[in-house]
Amino acid sequence: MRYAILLLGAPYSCQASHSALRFARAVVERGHHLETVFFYHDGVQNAARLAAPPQDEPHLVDAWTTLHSEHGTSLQVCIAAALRRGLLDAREAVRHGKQGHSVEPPFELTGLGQLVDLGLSCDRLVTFGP
Amino acid sequence: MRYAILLLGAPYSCQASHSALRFARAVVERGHHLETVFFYHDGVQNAARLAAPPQDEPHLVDAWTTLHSEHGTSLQVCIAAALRRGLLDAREAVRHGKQGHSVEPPFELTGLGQLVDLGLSCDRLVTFGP
Amino acid sequence: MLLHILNRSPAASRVYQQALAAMGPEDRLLLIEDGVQGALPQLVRYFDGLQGRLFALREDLAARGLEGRCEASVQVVDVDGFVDLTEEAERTVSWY
Amino acid sequence: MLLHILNRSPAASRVYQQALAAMGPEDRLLLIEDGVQGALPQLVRYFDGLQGRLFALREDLAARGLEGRCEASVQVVDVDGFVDLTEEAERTVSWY
Amino acid sequence: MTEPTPSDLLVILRHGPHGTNWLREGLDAALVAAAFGRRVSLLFMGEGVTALLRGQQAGPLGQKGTSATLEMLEMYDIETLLVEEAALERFGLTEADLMLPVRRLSAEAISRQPGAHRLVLTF
Amino acid sequence: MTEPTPSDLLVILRHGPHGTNWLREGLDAALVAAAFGRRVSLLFMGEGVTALLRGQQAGPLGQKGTSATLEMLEMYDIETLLVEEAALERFGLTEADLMLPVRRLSAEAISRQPGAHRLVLTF
Repeated sequence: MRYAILLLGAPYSCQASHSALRFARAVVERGHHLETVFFYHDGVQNAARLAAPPQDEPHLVDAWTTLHSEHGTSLQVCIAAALRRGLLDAREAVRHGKQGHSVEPPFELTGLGQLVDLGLSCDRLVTFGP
Repeated sequence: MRYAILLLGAPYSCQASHSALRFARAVVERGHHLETVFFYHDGVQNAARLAAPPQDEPHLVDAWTTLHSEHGTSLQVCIAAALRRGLLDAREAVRHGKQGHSVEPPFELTGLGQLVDLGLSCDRLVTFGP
Repeated sequence: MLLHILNRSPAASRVYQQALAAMGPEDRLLLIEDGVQGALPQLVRYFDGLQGRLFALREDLAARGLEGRCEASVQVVDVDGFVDLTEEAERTVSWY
Repeated sequence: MLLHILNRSPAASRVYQQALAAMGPEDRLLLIEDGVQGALPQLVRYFDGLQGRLFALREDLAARGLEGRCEASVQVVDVDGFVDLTEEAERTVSWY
Repeated sequence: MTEPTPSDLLVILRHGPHGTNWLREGLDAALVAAAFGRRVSLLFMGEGVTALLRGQQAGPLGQKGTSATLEMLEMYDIETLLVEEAALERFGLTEADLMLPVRRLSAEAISRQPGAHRLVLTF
Repeated sequence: MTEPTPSDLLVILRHGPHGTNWLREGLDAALVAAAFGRRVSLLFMGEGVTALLRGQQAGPLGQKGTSATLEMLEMYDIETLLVEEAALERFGLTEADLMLPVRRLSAEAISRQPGAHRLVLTF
């Protein structure tokens, strides 16, 4: 089946990111195709490239990147939710006159329309909230 | 009286930052001294220098900076809570081998001990949670 | 006398029970943010026993279209009144 | 048949009421994260009427020291069982 | 009672205005879906019913709130506004208190909604 | 009942382990205060009582949890662990289920705690 995940919680504030990652790994191990993880609301914080969690805690930003490289899952971040929370890629930083950026590939800033398409085109969309 | 504020909520996710800012302004207008706003838990997101909210919304990061420059209120951010959430100043970025930074003065990364001292030394500590 | 501050609606969260449990007999309770829903006649019963010690923040009522809907027993204060309440109380305790 | 997913404890949040209100007569409910507290014998009564349709996630029970404490009527599944449940349901609805 | 044609998307709104960003971000999802030609229903549950109250204002720092967005729903052809009847009662509200016409749903009718839509998003 | 000497700081813990970061960040505040020589009391309310359950484990991705931190409390001279009696009952727990010795507080005793400390932090 074609799966997608919607993640609405910030890492290191609530368990939603851990739950989503654990579910994501179980889905791909089962042989399903996990097309996309879509990050919305505080979930956009999962794309924060500067996150420096304690070394004895799972590094969630890196874990999403690994999921992408091993299984081709796209990591889509709602651009409107990201901008207001200080998450900009290099291109948006230029557009908003900011020095430096806080999001980088494989995370992609994208519109909310992608979430709706994803939800309607995949067989299963599973949401993890805070 | 000497006041301090503890802010635990992220801007643009809940009203806590708005409430804290509104209260802060009322406190200084009354002639009290607002010594410090301490940012902890998701409140550390108030220091995100890259935040680019819609232009018709209050810009909270800028508003805190204005409060600091007009009233000398120090803006202290719990360093442990900030690091795991991707909020690093230039010095911490170097220490953690990251390119770029997401926090800059007048926000200062500091230890949690400051919060306890503040709470015990000020006349009033008012907490705004998410 | 302490000032307790509650920002969640009793219709949505059980945290109001914790605030009530921790309040001393002279303590006051200020409803802010979504907490101001507790000033509605149908919800104010959750705060029985606080007569004269229950406050709600005017600006948060107004933003939500609730200003004219409060139970009369709830004392409506603006943000300056909020500062007053913190001055008068020995300390504040927030419930969220 | 839909799978509803609840991650909050009925002891702390009223959101379980919304999940229950939105469930059809064949729908299933999976408790995850802090929601697994609802599998405790003293809290499971909030889910009366879901006999045979109430599940709890083993890993979240175990992390909280609750694995041996569940009411027997709650079906405990691991994360692979969670995937099974999503396969079997037409779609999922999350409550948080 | 005749049911309207099922929509593609059910957006469940469970939060009031101003206190959190959930209502705004939920409405944004609904508007985007409608702009892309999807049929969208909104279901206001619990505290979410207060989103529909008349007389809302900007926040004290100039925060926009969400009532202007609600007024645009019709322009986006979002006309199915479902409201949890029990929640209206809990808050002591009647339809006259609301800024838009709504369809009141009994508990039983609510339990049929998630199954009647291809996609359900809860905010 | 004799009351112990009032502490400087009351930290109220209202969340269980793993689900959110509140418990960890609340305990961190307590430990820092104690390390700086402050007298600290912890009050476990509501869901917070589950923080004390025996037999907790790391999360499935290796998340540490908070039980190891609780075991360090004594080393930091944090010995006043207050627990809401009503919450224990709500969860069906007895003191034998808890990893540390605690003092059970009635509703009336809880209502005296915030006034008996110079600073109260709720997490």
